[in-house]
Amino acid sequence: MDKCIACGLCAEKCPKKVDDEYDEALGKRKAIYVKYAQAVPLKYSIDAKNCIFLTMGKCGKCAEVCPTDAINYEDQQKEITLNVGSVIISSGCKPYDPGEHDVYGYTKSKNIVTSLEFERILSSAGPYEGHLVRPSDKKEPKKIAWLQCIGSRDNHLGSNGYCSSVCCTYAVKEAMLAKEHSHDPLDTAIFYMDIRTHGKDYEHFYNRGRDESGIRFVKSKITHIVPDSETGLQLINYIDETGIRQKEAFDIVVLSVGLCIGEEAIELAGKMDISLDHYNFVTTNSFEPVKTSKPGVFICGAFEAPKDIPSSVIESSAAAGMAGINLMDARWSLTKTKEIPEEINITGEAPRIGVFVCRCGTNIAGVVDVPAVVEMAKKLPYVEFAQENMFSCSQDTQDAITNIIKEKQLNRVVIAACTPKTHEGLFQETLTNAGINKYLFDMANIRNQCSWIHAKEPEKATQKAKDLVRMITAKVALHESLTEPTLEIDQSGLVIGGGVAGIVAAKTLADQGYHTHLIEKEATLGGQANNLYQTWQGEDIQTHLSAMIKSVEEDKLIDIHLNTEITDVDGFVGNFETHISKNGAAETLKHGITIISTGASELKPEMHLYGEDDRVMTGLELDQKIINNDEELKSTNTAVFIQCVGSRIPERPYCSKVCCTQSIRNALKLKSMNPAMNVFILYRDMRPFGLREDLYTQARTKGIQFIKFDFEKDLKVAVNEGQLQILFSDTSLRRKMEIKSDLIVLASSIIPEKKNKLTALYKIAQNADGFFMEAHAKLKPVDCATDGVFLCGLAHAPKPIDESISQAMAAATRAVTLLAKKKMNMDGTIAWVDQEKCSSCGVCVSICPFSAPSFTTEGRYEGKAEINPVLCKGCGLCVASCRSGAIHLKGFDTHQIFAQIFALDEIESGDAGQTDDKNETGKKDEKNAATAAV
Amino acid sequence: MDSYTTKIRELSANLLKDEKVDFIIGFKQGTIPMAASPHIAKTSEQAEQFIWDNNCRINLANYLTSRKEKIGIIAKGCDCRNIVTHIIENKIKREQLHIIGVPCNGMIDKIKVSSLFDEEITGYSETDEVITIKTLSDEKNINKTEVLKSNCMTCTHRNPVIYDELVADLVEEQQIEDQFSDVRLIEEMTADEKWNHFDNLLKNCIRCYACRNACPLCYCPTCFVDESGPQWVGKGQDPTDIRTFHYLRAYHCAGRCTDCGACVEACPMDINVRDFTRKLNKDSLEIYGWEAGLTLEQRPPLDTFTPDDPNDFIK
Amino acid sequence: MGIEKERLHFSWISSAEATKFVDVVKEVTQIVETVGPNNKLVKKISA
Amino acid sequence: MKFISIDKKDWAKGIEASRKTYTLFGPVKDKNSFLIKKLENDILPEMDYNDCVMSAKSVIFPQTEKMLVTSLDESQEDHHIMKKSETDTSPRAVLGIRPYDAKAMELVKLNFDTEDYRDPYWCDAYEATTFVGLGINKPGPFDFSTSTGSGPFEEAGLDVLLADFDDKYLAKILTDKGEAFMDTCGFKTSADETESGVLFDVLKKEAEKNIASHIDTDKLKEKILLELHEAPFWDDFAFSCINCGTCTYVCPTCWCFDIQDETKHKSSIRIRNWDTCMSSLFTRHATGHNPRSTKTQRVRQRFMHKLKYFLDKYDQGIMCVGCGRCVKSCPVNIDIREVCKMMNSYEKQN
Repeated sequence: MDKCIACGLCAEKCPKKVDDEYDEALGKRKAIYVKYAQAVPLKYSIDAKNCIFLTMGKCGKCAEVCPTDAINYEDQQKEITLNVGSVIISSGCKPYDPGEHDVYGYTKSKNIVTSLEFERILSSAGPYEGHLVRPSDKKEPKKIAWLQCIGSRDNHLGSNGYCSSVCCTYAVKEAMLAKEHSHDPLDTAIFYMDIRTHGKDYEHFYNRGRDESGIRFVKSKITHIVPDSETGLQLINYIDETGIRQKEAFDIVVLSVGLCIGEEAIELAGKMDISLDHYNFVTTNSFEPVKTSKPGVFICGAFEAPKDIPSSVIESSAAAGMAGINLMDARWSLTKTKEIPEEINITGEAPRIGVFVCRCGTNIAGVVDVPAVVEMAKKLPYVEFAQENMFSCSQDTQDAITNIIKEKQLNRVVIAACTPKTHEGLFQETLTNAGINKYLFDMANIRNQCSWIHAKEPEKATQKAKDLVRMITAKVALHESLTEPTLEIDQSGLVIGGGVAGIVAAKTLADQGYHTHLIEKEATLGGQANNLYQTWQGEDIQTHLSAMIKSVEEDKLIDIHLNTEITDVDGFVGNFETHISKNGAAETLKHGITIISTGASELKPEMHLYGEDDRVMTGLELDQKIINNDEELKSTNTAVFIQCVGSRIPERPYCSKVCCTQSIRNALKLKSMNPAMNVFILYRDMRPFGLREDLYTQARTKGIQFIKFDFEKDLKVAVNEGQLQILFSDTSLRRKMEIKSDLIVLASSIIPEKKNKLTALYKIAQNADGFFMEAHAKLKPVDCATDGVFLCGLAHAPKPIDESISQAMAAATRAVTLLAKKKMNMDGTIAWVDQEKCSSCGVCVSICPFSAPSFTTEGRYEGKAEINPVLCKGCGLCVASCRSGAIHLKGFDTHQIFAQIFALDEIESGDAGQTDDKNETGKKDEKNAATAAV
Repeated sequence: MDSYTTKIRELSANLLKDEKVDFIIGFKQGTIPMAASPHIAKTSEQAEQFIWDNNCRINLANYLTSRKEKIGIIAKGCDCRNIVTHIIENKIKREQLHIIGVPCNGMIDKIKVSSLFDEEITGYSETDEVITIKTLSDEKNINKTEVLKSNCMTCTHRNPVIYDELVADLVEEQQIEDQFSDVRLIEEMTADEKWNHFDNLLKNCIRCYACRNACPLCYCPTCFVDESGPQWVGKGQDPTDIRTFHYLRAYHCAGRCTDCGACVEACPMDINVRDFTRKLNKDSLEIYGWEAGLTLEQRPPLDTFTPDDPNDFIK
Repeated sequence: MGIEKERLHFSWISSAEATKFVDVVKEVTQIVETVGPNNKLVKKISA
Repeated sequence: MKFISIDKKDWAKGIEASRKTYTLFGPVKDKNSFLIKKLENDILPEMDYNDCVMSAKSVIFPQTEKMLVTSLDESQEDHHIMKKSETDTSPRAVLGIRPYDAKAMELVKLNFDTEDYRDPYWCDAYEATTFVGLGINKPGPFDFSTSTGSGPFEEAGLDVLLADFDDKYLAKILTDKGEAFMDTCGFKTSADETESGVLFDVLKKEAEKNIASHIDTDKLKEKILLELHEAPFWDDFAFSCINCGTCTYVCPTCWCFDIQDETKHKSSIRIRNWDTCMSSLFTRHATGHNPRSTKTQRVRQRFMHKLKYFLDKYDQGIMCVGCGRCVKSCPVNIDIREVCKMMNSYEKQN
């Protein structure tokens, strides 16, 4: 495997074609292959079952063509033993296979595909190169249908009773993408039971899909599908919301398949001796959401329960953190410090540039004439060396480049290859290894920008590649060695908000050995959890909460500040100074990181007679009554829960996520108190997502009445002769209904604090709903855009207690990754002020989003601007806005950019010999000096 | 205007006597007709040279840049607006200043006046509303309002916006119906017409940079036209370079220009440099509701970013 | 300043909006092509 | 001395005739003022003008002048070799030039044409030019030329001096060049020498009498340079100066220039532009050091150069011809007459 350079020759010559499982068998691959283009490590492997040599004993074509002798037919599976202190299982799930018990005609028509197959159809790297066509005849479809809950919320043979949680949102996404991919207007319809877009911002997405993209949503029951092989259409037979049979034909039917647990995972759980539930998901409790039944073994991702990417990423951080607590004493004990050669001082040296042009196998060289680019590069000014590489990023090439740099005494390097986004760091390390500053380097992206997008115009692609290389070489010649500012990280944390999330975050930090401040504005810890009765799994919240509070109170590493407000914040990642007012007294806390867990509250509705009639209450108020064992509840004859009070409305267009489950759980509780009680739940879509579906099923069997009311028509609560009555329209009966009730519970929405002052203090953003924004919804779900600030709990989005807890653990863990470094290197490409030119106008100070510029307070340049290198993100706003031209961005200075532009302007001529161009550069200097008096 | 002069001398002498300021900046009588020269008085005797008349056109805020002393300044409406801008842009501190505000009735345009005569002007005198001009062979009375500087004609901030003392009661501000009719004329031109308009406007420019140097906003230690690394603009008389200078200078003044007219006043070649800045002033007012130098509380709109900045121009 | 307004275009395009980027570039190029080459503010140096 | 009488009715015809041989320059009205410009076909000089913002110096010494050209195109044999730019040295004539402007040219010549060095650009242009001056009958209020060694009918530097007698010009032919120009124009009517001499004299005396503005320069020569240099009044003069350099651009005797290279694609040119000692860039060294970094230093330099250094070095009087342009153009009314007065009367206080 070390020898393989992924040149692709083996696959090119391999005579055996096999269905490509990565393309869901829609396309073909060879018997020697990489699973997908972005595979890490990028190495070819032999599919033993299909290899002609391994099955028949002859062929060996791949070994013949392999230039590095990397083919080893004798390779065998090996057993490796590792001694570890913790184990994290993240083995995930697999998609439901609709072919096994084929009720939807999946195996009968090519045009009935699973949602994963449809993803491949849409992908530009997929079997149809991103052209949206029907698999049967490659014609562009006019109509596509999605069928939801395939294999989920279904107790039939082979299906699963739970909700897979992710399919509604992905179906909306696929429908939107399909519309964008389609040349002609495309009709899309999603056939569903309930639309469950309960994740953060998912409801907005659903609204956009429906209102802006025009996706049709059809609440229905599918009876059967009839494919027509002649037309390629499939006729969907279904019963609509009102119980009427309908038929509609579609070009493609996408089965929104659910998530399920594979045999291998079950086997693994058996070996690990961890307990699974009746669906084979790993059993966890709500207060320790990543802990399995076996100590030291942690779980994250969809093997714990069906979940989306953000939740999985959050859980993975949480699991890593929990595993880390056990291993705290061993921190840094297995790390090896890399030996870095001393940096060569290149000051005063003329540029000696090395240009390495990558073929990327056939990825670049298949389109771009790489040798021609190399030839052109050789003639550029200051270029001492230029060559092509098969794969510039492979380890052996890295080593080779290191040697060339040393041998040729290169002091600048250009790599013309792929995107710096993924590979810049790697190549910079190569420079470091060769003993030169890593900023003496730049990349030309001749893959994405040339061979990919101009795949059909090789000449133009080559010309553009030459232009890019010439430009970047002109720029690199002007690069300078940069130093990275180092920042000491204060080894303590601040957690703002003492609710469940805050408590868990503080405890996690302390358990990892860090001194932590926990701030709460109220007089007691616990937040909203003080009002909650039970989790959906039936665990008693008050018991757990008091244990948690006690654990932080007793923790010597945690300082709890009650009745405390934040007045001001100075500093930045690693060195925050937060000024607080504690019972009115001022105090300043120093800390390296900040976790924001300020929570949210329950909406006090101004409708449905709330506040006017005692019999109308919110969900939390009912919880409180249950906690208090209120006797009156038992004597209630009829109770009605009204869902989505204040949520999913134009003013507050998000879903509050927890209320459906909470209402079902409390309905069941009421029913258990008084089995004769009539309990109704009036809803828009029931959203007991994931395994919570069981609770929903249970509630229905217990006789709780679920009625979908028409949201577009009014729902009214009134008092008639002392009796509460609810008037609404039933969507399936299409009638006006009236329920007389003794108790009305409003599933009121979760509301964040809009215009939270922490937004300005820590420079973090709130979304339109008032929830704090994470740096990236999927990749960085607990980080804020501001370094060193993390998020968890309801302040981030509505979520149940188990998710709050895992997010709190994740936030603390992400914070620990920073704290554990003790110091950090900041990027060297930052702004600096030429104070001779600074006019002190202050535009930079006012425009910087990170407060990096300020005025020098003493010395020769008093009053001139200076930039704190640690705060600067190198965004360039100050550079662009400085009228005096006093601010420069290291690595992107004006003359560097100009050099690039002028290089673009130069029309390539083979005779642009280097010596003469050097003269030209020399003359420019002369020109600058020519401003002499006469 | 004599009463203004008397009052200015009196206030200045007192300030200097009481050592409230290190010196005072004002105007003294020029050596030629229709000229007033910026004057610095360090003693109460020197303060006796202060005058005020219809020729105090130069913007005195220009003399405050990066001063460290405690300064008294005689300032009309536009000067005060530039003092505000100076304070915002850290060119001077409010505490350093004692502002003697002059409610202004507009200044006269010396070129407008001289264009009324075939001969050179040899004498000038004024009363409140009328100016008297002498040439070698002629003498004429002219109504002041007929020869006002064009920026004074559309000025709506004649009174000082910031001051410590006033030399007279505030004057009534002009009600201008159409402040930007000149700009609109240019806006209505086709691209080629505009090009020709500016071509014609700049044909005599000698790049002395008097417009820049007279402008209180142009205080950069190194102006972009003087920069040699990189050299943004060629230094010769190439029309492209001349245009580049004027356009860039105007953009540097966007949202900051008070239309004081110092640039036009300083231009030896009679170029209406305001044609460049006026359009940006109009846009600032129409897009951001902003006129420069009226408040110490806020930076000019183009210096900052707020999420509710208008962005209709972005498609 | 006499530069044709067709030569200037502002758009918000997020780094995720590749399709929009392509559309905008196409549209702008098309418009600029109709206006033809810009000779204004182009300095000429002849030896 | 030869005099020629020109009937104004024949003026236009004569000028037209000269175009065959000469490129013509002269005063042209532009908006509210007059400028010396190249007279395109059919354009006649506006002889009846009372002021002219810019002097005629740009006819000989353009604000931007191409000196050397270079090709960077390596397919050319002579690439990267700097060559003198082709310059136009065909005959030209400046019509209606102020006598003091021509006098100024003579002063400037001291700089461009010395025993050691000869500036070919300036000298070739100067030699190709015929200066046809027009005596100033009614000097303006800013004119103080009589006290600078010049005057409204000064002849130095001119080839022809015209005097305006309402319906005719009387031309005093001062050089062969001047005579040749008159010939080309077809102005051949000789006037009586003695009579014309008297007429000239009367006009000249009348004009000189009308000059109201004077400066005294008598003591400048004897002043000790360093004492003047250290005089306290410089700060006061410099206070209001905004360093625009207008005075140097309008001045007929300011000759400083700056050399620049400009490159685009495969062409490179070396040009020189007027420069001004009022700019701090003027003396800034490549190191960043600037010997004249303050405004006072620069203002002092300009006046000391004009009124003291030049006087001491060449003994040809001061480097000012009294045109008064700088007085009129200065945006802040810094008046060279005042400065001269201070310098001439300065006594060091002990």
